[in-house]
Amino acid sequence: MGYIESYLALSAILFVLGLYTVSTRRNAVAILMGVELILNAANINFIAFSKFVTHSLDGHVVTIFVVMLAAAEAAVALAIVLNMYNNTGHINVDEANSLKQ
Amino acid sequence: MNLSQIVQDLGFLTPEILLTGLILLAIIYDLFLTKETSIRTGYLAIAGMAIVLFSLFAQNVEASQGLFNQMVAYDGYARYFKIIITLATILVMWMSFQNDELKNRTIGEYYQLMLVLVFGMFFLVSATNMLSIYLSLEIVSIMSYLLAGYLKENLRSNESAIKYVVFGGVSSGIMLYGISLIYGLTGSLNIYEIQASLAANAAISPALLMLAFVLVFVGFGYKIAAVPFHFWTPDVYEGAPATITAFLSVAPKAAGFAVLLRFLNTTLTLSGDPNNIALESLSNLDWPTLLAGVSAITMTVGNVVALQQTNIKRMLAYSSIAHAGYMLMGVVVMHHNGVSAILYYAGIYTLMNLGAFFVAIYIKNAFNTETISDYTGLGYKAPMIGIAMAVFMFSLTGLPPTGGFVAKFYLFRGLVGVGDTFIWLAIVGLINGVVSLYYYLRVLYFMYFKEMNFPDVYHRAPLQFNILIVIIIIPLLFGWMIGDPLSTWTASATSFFVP
Amino acid sequence: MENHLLSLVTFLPMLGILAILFVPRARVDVIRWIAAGATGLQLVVALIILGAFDSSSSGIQMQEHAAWIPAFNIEYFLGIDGLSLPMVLLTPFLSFLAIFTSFSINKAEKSYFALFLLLDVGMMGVFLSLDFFLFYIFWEVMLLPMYFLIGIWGGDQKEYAAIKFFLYTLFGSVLLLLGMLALYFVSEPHTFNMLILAQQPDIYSQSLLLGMNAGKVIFLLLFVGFAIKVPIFPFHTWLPLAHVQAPTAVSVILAGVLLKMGAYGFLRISFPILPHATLWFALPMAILGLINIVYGAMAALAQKDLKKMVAYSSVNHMGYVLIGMAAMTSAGMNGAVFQMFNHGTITAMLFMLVGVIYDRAHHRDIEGFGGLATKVPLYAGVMGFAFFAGLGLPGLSGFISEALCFIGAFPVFTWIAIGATVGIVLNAAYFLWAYQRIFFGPLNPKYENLEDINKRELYTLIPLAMITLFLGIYPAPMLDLMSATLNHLVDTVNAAGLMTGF
Amino acid sequence: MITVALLILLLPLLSFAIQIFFRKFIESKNGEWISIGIQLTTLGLAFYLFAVMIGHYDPHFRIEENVTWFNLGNFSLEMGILIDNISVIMLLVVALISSLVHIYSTEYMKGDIRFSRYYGFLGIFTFSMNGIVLANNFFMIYVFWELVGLSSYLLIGHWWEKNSAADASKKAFITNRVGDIGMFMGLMIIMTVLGTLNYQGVYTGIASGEWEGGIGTLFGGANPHTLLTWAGILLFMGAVGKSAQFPLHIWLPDAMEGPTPVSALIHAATMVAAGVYLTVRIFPILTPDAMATVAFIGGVTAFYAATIAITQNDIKKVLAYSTVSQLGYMIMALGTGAYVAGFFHLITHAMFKAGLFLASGSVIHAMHHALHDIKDHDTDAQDMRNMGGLKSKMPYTYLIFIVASLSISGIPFFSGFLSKDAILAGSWAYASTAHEGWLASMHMAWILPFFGFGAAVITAFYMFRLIFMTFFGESKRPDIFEKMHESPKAMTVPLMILAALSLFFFYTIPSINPFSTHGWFSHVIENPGTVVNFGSTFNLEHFEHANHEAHMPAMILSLIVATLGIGFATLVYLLKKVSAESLASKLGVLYKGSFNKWYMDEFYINGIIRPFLKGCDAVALFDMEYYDHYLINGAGRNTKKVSSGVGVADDLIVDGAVNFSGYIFQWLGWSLKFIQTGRIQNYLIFALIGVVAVFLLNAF
Amino acid sequence: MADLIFWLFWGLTVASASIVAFSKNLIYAVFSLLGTFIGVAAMYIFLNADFVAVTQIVIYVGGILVLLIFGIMLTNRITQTVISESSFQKMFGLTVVFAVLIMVLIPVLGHTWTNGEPMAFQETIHQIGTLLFTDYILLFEVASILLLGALIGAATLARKER
Repeated sequence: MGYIESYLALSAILFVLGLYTVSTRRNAVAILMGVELILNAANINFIAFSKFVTHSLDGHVVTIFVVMLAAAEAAVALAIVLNMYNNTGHINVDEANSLKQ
Repeated sequence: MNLSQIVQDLGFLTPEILLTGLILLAIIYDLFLTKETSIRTGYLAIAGMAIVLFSLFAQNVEASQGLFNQMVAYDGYARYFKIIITLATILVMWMSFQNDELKNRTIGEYYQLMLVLVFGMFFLVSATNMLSIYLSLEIVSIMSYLLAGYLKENLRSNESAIKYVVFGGVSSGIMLYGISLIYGLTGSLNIYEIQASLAANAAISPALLMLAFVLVFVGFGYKIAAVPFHFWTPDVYEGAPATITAFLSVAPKAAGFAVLLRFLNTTLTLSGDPNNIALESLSNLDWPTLLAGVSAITMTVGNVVALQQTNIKRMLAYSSIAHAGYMLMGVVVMHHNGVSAILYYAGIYTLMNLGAFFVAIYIKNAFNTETISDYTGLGYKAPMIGIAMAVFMFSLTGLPPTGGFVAKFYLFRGLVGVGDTFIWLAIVGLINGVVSLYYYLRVLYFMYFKEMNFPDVYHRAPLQFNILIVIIIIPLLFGWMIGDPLSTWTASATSFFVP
Repeated sequence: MENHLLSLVTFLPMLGILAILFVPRARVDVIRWIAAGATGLQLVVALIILGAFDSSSSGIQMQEHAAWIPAFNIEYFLGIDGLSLPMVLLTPFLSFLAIFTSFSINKAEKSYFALFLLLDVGMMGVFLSLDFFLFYIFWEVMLLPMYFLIGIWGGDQKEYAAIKFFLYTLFGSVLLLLGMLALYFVSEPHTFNMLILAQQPDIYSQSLLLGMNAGKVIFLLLFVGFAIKVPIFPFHTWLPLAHVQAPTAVSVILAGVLLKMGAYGFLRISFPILPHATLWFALPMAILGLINIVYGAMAALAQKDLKKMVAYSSVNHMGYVLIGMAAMTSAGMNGAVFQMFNHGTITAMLFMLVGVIYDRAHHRDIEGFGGLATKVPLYAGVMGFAFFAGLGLPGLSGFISEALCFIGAFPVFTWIAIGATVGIVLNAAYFLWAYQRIFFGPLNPKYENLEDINKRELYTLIPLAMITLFLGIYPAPMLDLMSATLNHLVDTVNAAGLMTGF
Repeated sequence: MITVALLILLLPLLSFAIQIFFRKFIESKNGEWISIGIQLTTLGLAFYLFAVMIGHYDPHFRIEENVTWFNLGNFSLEMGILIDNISVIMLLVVALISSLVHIYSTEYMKGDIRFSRYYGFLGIFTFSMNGIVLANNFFMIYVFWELVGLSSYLLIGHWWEKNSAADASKKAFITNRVGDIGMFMGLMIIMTVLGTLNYQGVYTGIASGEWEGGIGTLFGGANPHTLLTWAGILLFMGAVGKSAQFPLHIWLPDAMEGPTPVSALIHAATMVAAGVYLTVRIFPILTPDAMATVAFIGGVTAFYAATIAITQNDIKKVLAYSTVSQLGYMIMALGTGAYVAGFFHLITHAMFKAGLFLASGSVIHAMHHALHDIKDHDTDAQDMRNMGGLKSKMPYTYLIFIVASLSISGIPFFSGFLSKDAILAGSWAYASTAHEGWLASMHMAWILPFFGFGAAVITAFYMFRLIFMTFFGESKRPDIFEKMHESPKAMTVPLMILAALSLFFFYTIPSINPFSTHGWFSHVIENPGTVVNFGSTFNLEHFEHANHEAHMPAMILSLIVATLGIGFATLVYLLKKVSAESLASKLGVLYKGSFNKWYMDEFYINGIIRPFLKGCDAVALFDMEYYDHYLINGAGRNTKKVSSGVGVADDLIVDGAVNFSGYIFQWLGWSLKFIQTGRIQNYLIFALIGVVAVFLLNAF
Repeated sequence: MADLIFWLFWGLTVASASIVAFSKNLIYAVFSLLGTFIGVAAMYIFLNADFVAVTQIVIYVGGILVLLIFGIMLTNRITQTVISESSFQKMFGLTVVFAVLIMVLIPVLGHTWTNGEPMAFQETIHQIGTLLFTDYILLFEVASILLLGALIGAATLARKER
């Protein structure tokens, strides 16, 4: 717990797991989960840097904003997903490919 | 940051405050309207935006300011983009009255969301803090998702929204990760302090710096639709309500360029003062070359794929990617000329791209087709539409005597002006111009050459639409001829706030 | 003396366009006569300019200056000298006649005449601008109407021809743009003003661009841009197509005026501004001129389509211009510009005449006629006149300019000039062979009822023929107008060569 | 004087204008007399000039007037009129023959559908010919040179419905242009070196040494003497074309497709002599090498054409080849230095050859009418094999034929004797004294007298062959014979005038000795010698001396050969002691070669023109089908294949444009299109790949 | 001891995040996300960020996660086995993502980040509150507009057309 690298490594792992989730999951909600992972990874970075590098609370404030934004984004995204479900009966993003050349 | 300071700074935010008031007013006013009368929110929004525009013009930007602990800047640069955005908004709102897709539904929220989107862009173009950049970028994105999916019973609109939200969410997440690295590297979120720290600390490994920069650039790149972050563009543009597509292809893109340019020229330069005529990039981060590559690939991909398109909206989507590539040419020169060229291009591009979209929307409404090959003979059936389309196509190609030419000319002038380094990019750009000619002309080919028959009765577009088109065409065609006010204006609009 | 004659002569057709826009489509007659009136007035103004022109001065006259885009030192700058004057006379003259030729256009007349007048503005502007930026704008402006004129009113392959013309020329102008910007940035102070640019030839020959001599690089960039318009082999393949597919009047303008713009560009921009590079490129240019002459003539000889033959004859004739101007002698230079003018009138006649027969027979296959001279003697006579003018018969203007080009080139590019004399024979061969196949021999029974040339057509041809004849007998009036300017140009270029020991 | 000259020059042009622009009016009102009147006026004026000239009786009589044509500052061209003995005599000849032809044509061309045009073209011809004669510089002569080419073109093609006439006119013009190229090159050399083209200016320029100084870097600083040789030969090329010298003689026999009066005027008496006239004008600047070339070409032509004339059956063709041969004589004379003789022969030949042609025209006219009467449209009215015994039917014509033939054969008391004899003497003298020029250095100078005398034999032979076949013996076509009758007065009177002018004393006055060459002519025309005073030069005194020596032997020899020729013709064609057919079969290849004009036309057509046209086709094909199609329109795309599938218009635009922007772009776009799968997660992965790639490229 | 607890939470976070990423069953994934959020909150506590940790629990677990679960419930019939949906382009994704991991880890871990002693624990709520209402007041207010807009938008999309 005394080393920043442990946090950074964790955040990096969460980051790529999030990326993996968004790029392989079919289900729209699952993809949103991946996005949350990415945001969490970034947040860990901010807090870790606050403690180890900058010694200021700016990182904390950023994290709070991000959490709030994540909530807003999740709400909007879910509204869109539900809308899609109403129209198609599924929320599999990879099947939403009528728009292509 | 005490109360008196807050109150004083608020004085510089008149347009934003007016806009906030307008948003609230629109929400409240809409409560009293029915489905049939909800269009009045739109009138209110346009009227309000006109007032905002007026207040923007009334701003005195002689002395630039950093507001709220340098969260946002108050300067001529930001004001220029705010004006462009406001104008684009007014035009798009006006066109929205004509868009059949939006008929017979509750429309109040459409305008409310657009106003919030504008609000986000206002902050985006003036943001000078990584957090405010991220926050305003998110406002713009979230409102864009909502507007793209506004036709909720329309599958294509849904699809477009969901793709947008996924791509946008991930991109901004990646950007946030990049911002966190920069925060760690420099200990600050303020772009001026970041610059000072980076410039002072040349020991940072280029790889780490590049990583942070690339991750941040994902967010910007997605906003301006630069390759390889452009994939969402055609799909979203095709599915979204046409007026929103037009809006998205113009205003957020301009805002994206505004913030990108401010970020690059402030944070990643040695001097940190973008008001300098010529800048130098950080010694351990060669971002101009990177962006030059992105620019070349972006315009080439945009043009080459546009060659293949049969749907007008998709074609314009790819063309807008290509135009992002052109505008990036102005970024890489790191010179006053490049900046003013981008400003100029943003202005002209707004006009010509909106014009092209509006004509396409009108044709969709009146003739129910978005396929280019169905435009056969339209030039004769509806002469006004045909001429307008011809002007926009020529302008997008960059041919004199349209504004598109002058805009492009300034870009190339900037590029050639800094010596030999980016001549290759200029040549790529010029060749791309020739390639693009083909698909733009294809539209005219179908409208005029394919078949020639005069109808007994012309198709006449409604007066309101004609006025709108003329308002766009006149400055596009003649604006630059008489003293070129835009160039004078852009030259003066390159005053950045620096602490 | 600040008057606005030049602006007037440039933008007069614009008034015509405005007037036409307010005339209902059905009133075709009114539209036609407005167009004729606009170009006619333009011609009158051009003649007034001719009257006010001082031919003894080699400088720019009747200058019109106005700051335009001060941020980039771009000016609205018009002026005229002995180089542009012949073109300024030629343009409204051919436009005026071409309007009458266009009376046979029978679809979308309103747009046709409006576009035609726009084309006129563009051409005039090119010949009068002295600011490179302005020049470029006009250069491009004329592209757009041309694209539509070919694409809408052209022949069977009109779309192909139109887009090919457009892409070809755009490719050229893109390089032109690059060259222009390079000039702008190399010059000190940065300017597009051609006169100021021309005052600093040493800067270009001494600075580097892309690791090469800036002057040569810029010259090459401009060269391709102009060469496509001339057209110089190997950039010529748009020409046969565009000329053949375009409606008659447009072919007249294409061959009569547009082709001159390339050569004019060389003389107005490349030569005075980049004299060192010009001397360096003179030999290649002369060689290309020779290729143009021989290649164009050979291709013309093989054509089955009359209009195509005339089109290739333009390739051939512009070769003389090239040789003449590359030689950088007084005779050659004057001959080249004179040839530009003469080719304008002669080739206009040729295209009009081809149009006449096409209107009646609905084909242009040379072999498909035969013996027409018996049936349409007047037409045969006028055609004969034009053909002989084209093959450079003494007494007609083309001869003098060709001879001057040769005489001018001979001391400098002796062997090239000798090689090019083959063109004299080949010219005669393709024109006379075609003439024989069309007009001589037994009458093709298909054309028992062919109508002879009508009055309108004849009256558009007569002025051209008169000028051809007059200048063939007494070329001095035209040569006097331009010799001062052109001699000065020759001296300037050669002086630059002397200083660097060329 | 100058005014008179200008009038002579311009009046025929007026005639042209009247005939062309007032055609309708004229054709209904005997308008040809306007032209004839004008022509007679010029004849009068020419006589006036002649009188003035004779009044001066000065070999150096000379009036010149110059105006600047145009001036470019440091380059100018002038136009001017030069009146000297040569031009005055030429003017008179032209005016005289032109007048006679004008009159003759009133009958010959009666009822022609393009009657007034015919007179108009005669007018423009006379104008151009006068221009050549009056020009005082090489540029101007070149201008009118081409203009006579034009009028020749127009007149040969007078009956353009006949393909052969149309072909012949084109051939004449183009062949002439080939010669003109050379002339133009010579002109350019002189202009470049001396800066002037005025005859006198050129002569003095060369004489004063300006020539050596003016060469500068031309041809890398050429040797002045060589360059002058080339300049001379190149200028002479013009004469080769116009005077139908070997190898450009091929057009003249074909030119007989034109109306016969035209053949008489243009293709016998005047225009073809313009080449000789030009050689006269360039005579002073010819170096010995150039003179040898001129002489050799003339000699070859004289002999070569004569050999062809033997076997021709078309009456006009015989005369045409005879003309070529006689022109060769003149050229040879000038080349050998026999300046006066050459020019003299020009004049005498003009008279008797015009007489011969017009007389043959009279025969043809009669034949034509006779054939017309019996409604025979297939028989060739010009074929001598259809004639015979005509002397009883056409006595005047016959008489004139005899006179002119004697003259051309070089029989004493006739003009031809005087001039031809002088030429032969000149060639003899040249051969015996020549030390300069390549003929001499190759010891080939004697070939010239051989050609000369050889051609003389043959000339006498074929002329009398012609007479015997036409006027003697039995008629081969009695049906026509019955209908034949003498031509009207308008035709016979000019004939008689010309016949009279073939007598010697018109030229020897004041002397009336038929063997003397010392008349007014040889007084006013004198050999100018050379102005070349560097390198090896032509020695006038030396030549005159040898000429004097050779005079007697040459005269005797020429008499002998003429008699031989006539005698042999009598044997074969009049007395039929020797069968012409068996002679032909015995000679075999030679006969066939001669009959087929030594296959010159075939050589040109198959050896040069056809391959060249193939080359042109190849160029055109290359230009559009290969160069444009593949290189310009883009890489390897088969237009035809596509156009059969897709609609033509769409194909063309897609094809054209995309071909241009290139197959590559198309392919690129097509493949990039597949990246746009419509699946957002594909996009994300691609974007990530992009990020990694960008990072890798830039960070390391 | 603290280290052990730290690494336990560290492991929990990674493991649950892996389940989110790799699990075939969507319900498992959602509930593992809970573990991840809690693990991250624990990390915040280790990093002396008490307020943020609480926020994380309240908003993420109480808000966002519930929202996500609702999302899944609403869009799938419980009986439906499709919930255990599969993913696609796994190998492709894995390869690329692994490359990204390397790309991030090597420079980030290669850098010397520490800047003196780590900040000692202090109570942060007060300071954060001050910051939010002074330096960050503008963004705070702007965020409120964002929330307002998101609210309107989400409601518009979700509700039935009136």
